[in-house]
Amino acid sequence: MIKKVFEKPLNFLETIFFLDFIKGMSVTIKQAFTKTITTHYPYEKLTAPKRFRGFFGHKTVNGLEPQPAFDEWAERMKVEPQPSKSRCVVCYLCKKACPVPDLFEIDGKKLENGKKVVSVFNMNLMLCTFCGLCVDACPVDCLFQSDIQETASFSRKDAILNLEKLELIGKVWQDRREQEPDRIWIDDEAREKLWRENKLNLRKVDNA
Amino acid sequence: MQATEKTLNEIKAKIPYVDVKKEKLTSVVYVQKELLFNVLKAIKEDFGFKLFIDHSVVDTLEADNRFEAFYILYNVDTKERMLVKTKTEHALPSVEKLWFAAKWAERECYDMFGVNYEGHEHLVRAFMWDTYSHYPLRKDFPLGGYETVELPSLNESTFGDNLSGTMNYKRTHTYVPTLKDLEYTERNRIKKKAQVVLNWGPLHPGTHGTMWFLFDLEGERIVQTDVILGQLHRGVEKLAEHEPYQQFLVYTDRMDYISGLCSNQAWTVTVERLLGIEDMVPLKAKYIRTMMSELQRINSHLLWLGTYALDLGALTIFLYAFKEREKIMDIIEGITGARLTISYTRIGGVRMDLPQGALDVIESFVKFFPKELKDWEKILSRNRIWVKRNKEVGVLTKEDIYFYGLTGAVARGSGVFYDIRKLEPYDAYSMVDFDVPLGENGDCYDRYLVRVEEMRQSIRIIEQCLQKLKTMSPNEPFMAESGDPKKLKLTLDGIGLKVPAGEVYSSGENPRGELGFYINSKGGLKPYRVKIRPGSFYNLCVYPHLMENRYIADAVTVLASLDPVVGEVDR
Amino acid sequence: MSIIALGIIIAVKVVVILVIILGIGAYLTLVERKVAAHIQRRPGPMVVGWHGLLQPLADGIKLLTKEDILPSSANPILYNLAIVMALVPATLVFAVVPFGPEIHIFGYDIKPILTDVNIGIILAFAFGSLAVYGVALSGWASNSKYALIGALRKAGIIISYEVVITFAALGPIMLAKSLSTYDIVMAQIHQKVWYIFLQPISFVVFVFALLAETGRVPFDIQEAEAELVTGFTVEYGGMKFGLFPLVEWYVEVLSLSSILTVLYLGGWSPLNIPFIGFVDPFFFLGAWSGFIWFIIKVSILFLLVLWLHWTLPRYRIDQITTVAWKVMLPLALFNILISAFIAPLLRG
Amino acid sequence: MAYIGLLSLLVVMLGLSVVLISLNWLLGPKKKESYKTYPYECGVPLYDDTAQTTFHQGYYILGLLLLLFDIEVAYLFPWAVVYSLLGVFGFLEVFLFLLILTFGLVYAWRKGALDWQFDLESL
Repeated sequence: MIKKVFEKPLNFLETIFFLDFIKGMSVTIKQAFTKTITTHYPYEKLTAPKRFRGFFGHKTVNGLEPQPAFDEWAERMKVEPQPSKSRCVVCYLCKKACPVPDLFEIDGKKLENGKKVVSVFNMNLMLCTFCGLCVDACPVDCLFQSDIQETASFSRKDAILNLEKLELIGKVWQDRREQEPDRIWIDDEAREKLWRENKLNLRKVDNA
Repeated sequence: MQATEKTLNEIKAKIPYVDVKKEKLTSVVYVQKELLFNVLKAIKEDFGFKLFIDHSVVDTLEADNRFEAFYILYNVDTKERMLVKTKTEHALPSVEKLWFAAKWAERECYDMFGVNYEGHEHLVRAFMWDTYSHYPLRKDFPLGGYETVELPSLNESTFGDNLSGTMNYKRTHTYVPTLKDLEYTERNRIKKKAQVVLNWGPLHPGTHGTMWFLFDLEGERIVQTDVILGQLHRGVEKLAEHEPYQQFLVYTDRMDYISGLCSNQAWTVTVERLLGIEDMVPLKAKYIRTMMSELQRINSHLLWLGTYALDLGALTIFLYAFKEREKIMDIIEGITGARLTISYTRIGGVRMDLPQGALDVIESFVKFFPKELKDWEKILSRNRIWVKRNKEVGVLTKEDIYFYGLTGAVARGSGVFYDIRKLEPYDAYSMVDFDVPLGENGDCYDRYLVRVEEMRQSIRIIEQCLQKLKTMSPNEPFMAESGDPKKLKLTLDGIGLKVPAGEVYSSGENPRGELGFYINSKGGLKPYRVKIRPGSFYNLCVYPHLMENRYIADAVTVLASLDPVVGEVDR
Repeated sequence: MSIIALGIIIAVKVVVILVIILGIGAYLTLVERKVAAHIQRRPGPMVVGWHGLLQPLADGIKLLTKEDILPSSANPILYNLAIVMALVPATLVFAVVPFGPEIHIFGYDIKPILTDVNIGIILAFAFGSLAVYGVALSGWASNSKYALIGALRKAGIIISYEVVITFAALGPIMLAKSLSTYDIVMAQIHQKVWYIFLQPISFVVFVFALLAETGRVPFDIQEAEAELVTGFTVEYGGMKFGLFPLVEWYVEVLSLSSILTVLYLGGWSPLNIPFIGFVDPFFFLGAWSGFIWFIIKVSILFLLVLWLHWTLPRYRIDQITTVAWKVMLPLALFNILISAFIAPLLRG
Repeated sequence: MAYIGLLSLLVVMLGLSVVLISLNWLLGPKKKESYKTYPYECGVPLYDDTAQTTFHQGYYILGLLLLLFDIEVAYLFPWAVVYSLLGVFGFLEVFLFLLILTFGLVYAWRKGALDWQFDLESL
């Protein structure tokens, strides 16, 4: 249960002929002649895994909503779902689950036929911690985190996602990665460089 | 586990004027303020509670004795933990003579609550600058602080203040320290005795974080040294009082940002113990949590090894360690979605199940990593320069460990068997077997060997978790379902999770020492007081003692072997 | 030999030395970054020019166009003098280095050595010890605690290893019976043996002294960035900050390793196998093969220094000086004793 | 006559270094900022502003040792050149010379002057 740690000191022969230096240098020379592993960032990019917690987005109404929950919530919140628009039912659950609630600014608009629709949904991502609690709280699977990570910009205004931006990210995401299997990551050849020495063949996972 | 009935009665018998109580989760000794010093001295010497864990104060806002101070002690031989409590209006006797760690804890309590300690050698503020006039952690101090200073708005210079809704930042701001304040703090912190005082300060590549050391130098020998902390102080404990239990999880991985998952696990286990639902957590969640936090431990030890070798000159080891660390980051990013600020565990389980292919990737990593570790050991472990730079440098005896409240690999380096995963097993640590490495003479070399051995033991744990997880079917539950949602609402987002009244102290074995949470809850959604027991803060307080009349070149080695992380030191 | 011809020859030799310092010196930074990168499994500079070939030029231009900051409490004259005191002695060492055998072009036979004087080795070590001024001045003049500590450390090392290097060099001089570098190489060619085989101890001592004098890794104290944040060059900016490592790491390593090849590896003599004599695969080049052999030896030494630099950790300052005085110096003295016995046995 | 080359190299190098420094001064931007010339002290106000105070006298003794052994080597160089002509007499003569000086080294060693920053009691 307890393991004593000990390393035997250098004997006389090793100190004379610098054996410890030579052993160390043999390791570095072996590494010197193996392939490099770094990805040259602007030219080669790693594709983030599907579960990556990046910028937020709103999934649009396209018939793939979690059925029992969506109608029930739309009904309870008296919200009228518009096709290819955000699924948001203005239930404020995401704002309640957030550690920093005042980054959300949510408002609904009354339509003529008495139903409601989401009009304002601002998220000030300068305050956000990207923890994903709001994504768990959303009952209709509308708010989600896409894999957009290059979010640097020149003005604080770009860090504020309004409804149009959220829907745009949602549409792009639904076409691009909605149908992907929930795999640990997509191994493009940039990631392959790092994992080559591990002799990892992730291919066979596809057909599993 | 906490002190048994028998020891409490023994204490009651020996010291009559004390009253003793064994609650559900903690065993407490109540004492009057005047007799505190003698009682603590007796408990330390006669009953063997030598190891100092933590000390802080709860602001109860009662009319007369407003502050309720508590001391957490641990008996290494009988493996028992105990709380000693006392009440006071504004002053307490300083127990700095019994434990040096109390000196820094008392500085923090003075800084945060204004509790005065008689007999304290040099009572200054721990985190704030000396000319700061308020006491932030008191209940009557507003969460946002007193916005008194007019600062240029954080809003856009082009858009001015007309951003829509919440996006406008207020123009007024709390007071920010000026250079004069820092100069006063600096002069007040150390009295110059030798030739020159060197600022080994916040912006220095050797300190790996914003720690500000003041070395009093005689040529290159350090005569005396002191530390100014607080550059990265974000008031996490104040935030904890205004956050529901699940939402506070997000702040835990920002404290020790290098081992985020272990901190998340420590917090969730503490709350689960307070709720008493530890056995409701499904087996799969326990194994996933253990495996992920062991991966995070290797990740953190790799960063330690890289920066340690970098400080001592072996630059290639830094990049080799980061090559392996990048692989672990890929695994963690694939499973949890984030690389550094991982809020993956939930109270009652984990957020998502393992994705496809995760077990294969971890298996390939676990097979390849020991070979790489053996290569690096060839470069470092028996290298005469490495041995000469680390042997007999920063020696810590067993008594030092208890006196300075050191935990983690620093304690195990001196041969003290103190590993929370073995003493108070949580999650699946009781179901996996692994060894705890112990050093002999407690110098930097032993701490290096202990941490490298810990990486190998983590590999063993991950292998066992892998075998077990392979046998579990994909649709096993990874999150606990509460019996009746009315009484206990266990959901992924954690809205409406009510916790019964009571207090608990439980801790997790972080790579940098014991990360402990003392929660004092009065029932309801939010905790009343959360004290975080950081491993790095107390490991750092031994640094001035180790630095007496040594050279600056050793300053780097000793600091890197204590491996403090500023986020956890300043909280 | 008219004055003009003499002038031209000297001018050509000075230009060759300038090319070595600025041209090859700068491109050695690229070699170092490439070798270091590949040891650490990363490609090194690839963006500027094909595989980073224009990187040294880019560095030079960047350093030249950086702002020239003078710290407030520094004394300006010493501050700028330090650079001159560091750069000039390091290059003067090249004056005594024989690059190759005597060659005949345009009817004149020229010795490829700038100053062929009979006390070449003493000149080399004299210029070597002048480097202390550059270091000490820069530390004291920039009036910052880090610079002062770094400078005094480096001065301490240079002083300790100055003594060791001169004692170690005594061995080969006793065998070669002359102080002029050209004659030492000629002696090794006559005696058909490199002095490395006769003086292994002083070769090892000389190599360690070379590493210490130029601040390469096991003795990399002056810019132990973790402790002293680039040591005595902390207050320098722009080209001045660029010159110090150029002088320290590249020009001095080249000059000391060329002294080392002259003393131990037989200047421009081809490969020597102890008992058989010389084997020269480049015999078809005639006199020019000497230059090629000299370049091969110096570059192998430089790559060895790089290889050491990127593998080993660094000693502590007090360990370095104690090793110098308590291990290297006695070894060098003992070596003088041995070579005192070997010298008479050697003929010629 | 051979020193002309050395002198010319010296002059050229002096010119080169002066040119490099002034080129840098000419080409570099010159923006005045209050704290730009503040000496580097990890970004915090200086405790004592000048570093040019007294420093440890271990460095001075190191200089003395250098002087001692450099002069010793200065004598040995000419001896090394003509050693083979002197024969046994030369060997014995220098052997005595070296012996006396190694006593000096041993004395300094025992007294601890060789350690980097010896503490005062040992003197």
